Amino acid sequence: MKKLINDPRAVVDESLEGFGLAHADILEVHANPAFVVRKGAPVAGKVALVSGGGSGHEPLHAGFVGHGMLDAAVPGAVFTSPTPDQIIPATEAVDSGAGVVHIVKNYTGDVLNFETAAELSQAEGISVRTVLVDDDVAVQDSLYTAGRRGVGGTVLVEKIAGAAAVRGDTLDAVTGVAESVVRNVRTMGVALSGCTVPHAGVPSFELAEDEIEIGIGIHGEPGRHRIPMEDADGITARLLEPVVEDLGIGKGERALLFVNGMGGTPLSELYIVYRRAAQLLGEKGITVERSLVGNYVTSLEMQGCSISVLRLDDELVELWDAPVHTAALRWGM
Amino acid sequence: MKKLINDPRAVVDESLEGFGLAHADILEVHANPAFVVRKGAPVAGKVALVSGGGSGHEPLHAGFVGHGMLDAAVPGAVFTSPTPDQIIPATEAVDSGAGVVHIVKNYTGDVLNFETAAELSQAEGISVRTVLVDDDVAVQDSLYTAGRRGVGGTVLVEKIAGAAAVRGDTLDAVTGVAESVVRNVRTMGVALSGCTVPHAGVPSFELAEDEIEIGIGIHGEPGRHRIPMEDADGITARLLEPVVEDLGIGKGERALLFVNGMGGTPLSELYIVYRRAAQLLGEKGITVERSLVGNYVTSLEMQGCSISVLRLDDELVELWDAPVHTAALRWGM
Amino acid sequence: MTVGLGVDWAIEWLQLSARKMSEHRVELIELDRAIGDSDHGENMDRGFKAVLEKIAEAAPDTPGAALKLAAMALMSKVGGAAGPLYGTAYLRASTALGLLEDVDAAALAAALEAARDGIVARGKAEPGDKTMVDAWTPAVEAANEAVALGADAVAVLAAAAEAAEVGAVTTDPLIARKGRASYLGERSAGHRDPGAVSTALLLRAAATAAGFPDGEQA
Amino acid sequence: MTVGLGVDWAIEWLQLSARKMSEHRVELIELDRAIGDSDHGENMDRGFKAVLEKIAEAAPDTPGAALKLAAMALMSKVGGAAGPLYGTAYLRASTALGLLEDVDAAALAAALEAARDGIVARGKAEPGDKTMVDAWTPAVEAANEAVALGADAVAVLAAAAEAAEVGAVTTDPLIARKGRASYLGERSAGHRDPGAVSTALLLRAAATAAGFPDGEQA
Ligand SMILES: Nc1ncnc2c1ncn2[C@@H]1O[C@H](COP(=O)(O)OP(=O)(O)O)[C@@H](O)[C@H]1O
Ligand SMILES: Nc1ncnc2c1ncn2[C@@H]1O[C@H](COP(=O)(O)OP(=O)(O)O)[C@@H](O)[C@H]1O
Ligand SMILES: [Mg+2]
Ligand SMILES: [Mg+2]
Ligand SMILES: [Mg+2]
Ligand SMILES: [Mg+2]
Repeated sequence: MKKLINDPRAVVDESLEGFGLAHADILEVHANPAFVVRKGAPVAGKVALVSGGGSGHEPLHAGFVGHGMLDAAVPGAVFTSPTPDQIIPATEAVDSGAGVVHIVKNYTGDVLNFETAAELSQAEGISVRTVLVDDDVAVQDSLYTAGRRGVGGTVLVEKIAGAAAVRGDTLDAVTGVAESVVRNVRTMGVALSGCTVPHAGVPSFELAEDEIEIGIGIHGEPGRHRIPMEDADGITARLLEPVVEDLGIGKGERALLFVNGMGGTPLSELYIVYRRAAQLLGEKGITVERSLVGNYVTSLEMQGCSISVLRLDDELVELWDAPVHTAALRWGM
Repeated sequence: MKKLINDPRAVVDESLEGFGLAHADILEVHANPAFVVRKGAPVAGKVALVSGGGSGHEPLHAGFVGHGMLDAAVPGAVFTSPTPDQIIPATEAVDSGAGVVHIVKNYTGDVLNFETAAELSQAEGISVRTVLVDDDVAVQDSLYTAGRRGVGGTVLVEKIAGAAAVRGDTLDAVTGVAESVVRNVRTMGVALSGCTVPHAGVPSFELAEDEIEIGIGIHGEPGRHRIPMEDADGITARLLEPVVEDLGIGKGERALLFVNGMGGTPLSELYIVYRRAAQLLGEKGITVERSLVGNYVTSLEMQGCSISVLRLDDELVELWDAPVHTAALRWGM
Repeated sequence: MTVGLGVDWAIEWLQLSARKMSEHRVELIELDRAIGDSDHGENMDRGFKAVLEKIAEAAPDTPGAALKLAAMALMSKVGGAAGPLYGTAYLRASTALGLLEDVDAAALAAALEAARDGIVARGKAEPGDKTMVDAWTPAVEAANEAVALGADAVAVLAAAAEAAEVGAVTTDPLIARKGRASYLGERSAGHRDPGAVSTALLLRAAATAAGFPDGEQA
Repeated sequence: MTVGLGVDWAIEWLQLSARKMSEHRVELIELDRAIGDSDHGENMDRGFKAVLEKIAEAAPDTPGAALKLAAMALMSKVGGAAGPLYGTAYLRASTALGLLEDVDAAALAAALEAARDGIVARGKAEPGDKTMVDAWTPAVEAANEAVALGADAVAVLAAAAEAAEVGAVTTDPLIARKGRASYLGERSAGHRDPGAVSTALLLRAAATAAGFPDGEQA
């Protein structure tokens, strides 16, 4: 697997350095420990949002740092959650006194590291709330397991909660908005190929020319099951149906439809998936009012996609439409 | 090669249909013949911009239709330039009487088809100017050859000329701005892998685990030469040096640095390339004032990137910064 | 009784062309993959399928009318470099034939020459640039020679097809100076030009449609 | 004269741990690739390299201080699930050892138990969930048994290491209910848990550092 990198162990740092150079107008990159903070942080009186997780999912999370979304992002090593000694200074750097929301994808590593960081930050006098994102319907939820993963829906949580913070919501209110997005979004993904972690050098899994993995996460881990290759319309139905069913969305309701690329799939193919997903939702009497199509929560160069559906109401639409200015998502300003 | 498609011959139409559904707020997709037109076209009094070319380079060109950039885009079959019977109605749909600029990447097919379309549109009373983009320094320019290809720089031409049209420039003035961008931008690309045209089903070229192609275009065609794999910093220097030299940009000058992904390369790697390119320009005393990093002019799922440098002056900066609202590039509104 | 080739020949030629483009689709894609962008076979197949539809819609009544129909279909469905070039070729040939109902040897050779000149006018390629011109030019020369020797229309087409086939082969060692293959520079040598091959196939179809025995068919 | 294990043992243990993590880096990555995300070996290697640096910076003067140093380095450099879990384990063990300069069999067993309890408190995994707990739990049990049988500190560590190694093997058929492997459901069966393997390696290093002969080293 060829990669446009230098030293496999320098991938995250060098990439962040380039990211910081390219987006110096809106953010600053700190090294040792690594974290990214928006320009002008802390924003007086505003609740701050911090997210983070393993690298390899770019533009998540650093690409969403800026006005109207995250105040800081904390990137770990590739596919490895960041550590408290990164999360704590990021939290401190953005707290204006109004408190900080940690948006955490539900993985054991992320949960544990953010837990420690939150505890220690609280001890330093910062009010921290944690919102766990667990939108992946491929994983059966149960008290006895690690629970569902946080995947594509995370972007929607970050955008909408970020807008609530700009609106002036209190710490509890921003947390509540984020939680309501989590409750109303579901996702499912498919891989046509594995991906190669730079330090590993071999693909996370191998698929034959006629196989695909259904129900993958975003760390190159294998999915729930492997099935023979199907056409785009068939795959779309396989992803969308469990999402719709689990969300319990139906006739007369409004939705945001998000087709997310895993990194190595051409945009044109994502639109083929979007087309069918929009048709299927239409057939169910669900109105697609907003859409997002592109590579937002990736697994390095994996080929495949995920489909997320977010149930909308007037408030969520308003917060979604609110201005945002980050490296990867921008409108209204 | 697995792809998220249905019928290989329906790829362009189905993808466009999904694209139209996802971006119905800003554009309309016409079928048979296929072309994409911004909402509200023709815009009274404004010079219109039309571009087009083979599909497979998404988001180019349809992703750049909207306020401040293209008025229409004309997608051909994958890697095949569109035909006059698509270009002509697109041209007619956007002409407000102020005239139309055709932005054409310099390939024999594109040139010939746009030539015919321009001639026939002129005959119908529409003033058409054609701007050829030929920014690829990998190809030796000569009177006796097809000349240089149009590649990544095309996005910059479309953005900046689009802003000039919004500013109210005349047909000749918009043409002049587009031509000045063409004069001031150079590009060079590298492939780490080939790409697979849906109807062909096999990769355009095969590279060994330790080989890369230097000087590729954007149609999966092989490049100028094949060299052993190098690290990102080495590859960056190989792409950037001929760009800088050919452009003749040097100490004290200002630049926009554009690192473009070919479709299958993770964003994180593009930033590693950006980092080195920015460092090298800095060492030469060139100030990088604006940047663009992402997958904008792609070759399906090819792994690799191109580097473009645009020489900036105050006017180009102002036009670059002007508001734009398209599916793939958006700011200021 | 007619002495030359009529509209039936022209229609038969176009139908056979469509069949040949479909049969050789993969071969032409492969040739284009080596030094171009893997689409020539797909483009030609799509274009001639459109020609068939046009003919089915409105049966032309002269060879010239048939070629004009083909020209319009090719221009609007092929795209790429080949679309406008073949479109122009068929259009110029159609104009050269005018309203003739029977095409004799001389008229045929003149039409082929007009087609070639159209391609050169649009594409600016010279012989040796490794393009379809390297098939068309010997074809035109062979046709003119055959006419000078008193050949009939069928023999003119046979001579043109034969020469085009040889011409296509001669593109193998050339370094491309026009079209997409030119970007490869010296790396284009050692490959056959796809457009020259499709030209040879189309001219062979013309001879076969006129009744000349086709090796590939037999 | 001391009767137990002192700070030299603790430092030797951590240094040997770093060597083992580096030597088994690829193996641990491979195990994690099968049912996780290919990073466990990389994480542990990076973490213990940081432990080495910490030790070089400020030499600890008790076993408890050495383990605390290790805990802080692991927490801040490993990340993922393993970082906080091992961090907590080493921290709890350090607390259990307090300011002891010499660690006897009973103190060692108590420290191991504190470590295991810390992991369970943070990660909520039970034995049989296919995690490092499946190596720690038999290790703690074996250590306690050895103490009850009057074993010395070295023998306690040897018993713990042996039991952890067996424990790691027993994860093979299990279906994961915690950690990343749980997402695979039944597909996680038939693979060994990487965290259980790293636990066995670390406990083996503890025994080796204490002078117990190591099969792998010999
Ligand atoms: N300038 C030119 N003059 C004559 N023929 C040309 C020229 N450029 C390209 N061709 C012909 O077109 C063929 C390629 O056609 P095709 O693959 O359909 O278009 P594209 O190159 O746009 O993909 C080449 O093999 C060559 O024979
Ligand atoms: N809840 C848990 N309790 C105990 N151990 C766990 C738990 N979750 C994961 N582990 C251990 O962590 C190991 C994985 O560590 P590592 O790969 O470094 O982190 P990650 O899973 O975040 O990539 C697993 O093999 C398992 O032994
Ligand atoms: Mg991990
Ligand atoms: Mg083409
Ligand atoms: Mg071609
Ligand atoms: Mg792991």
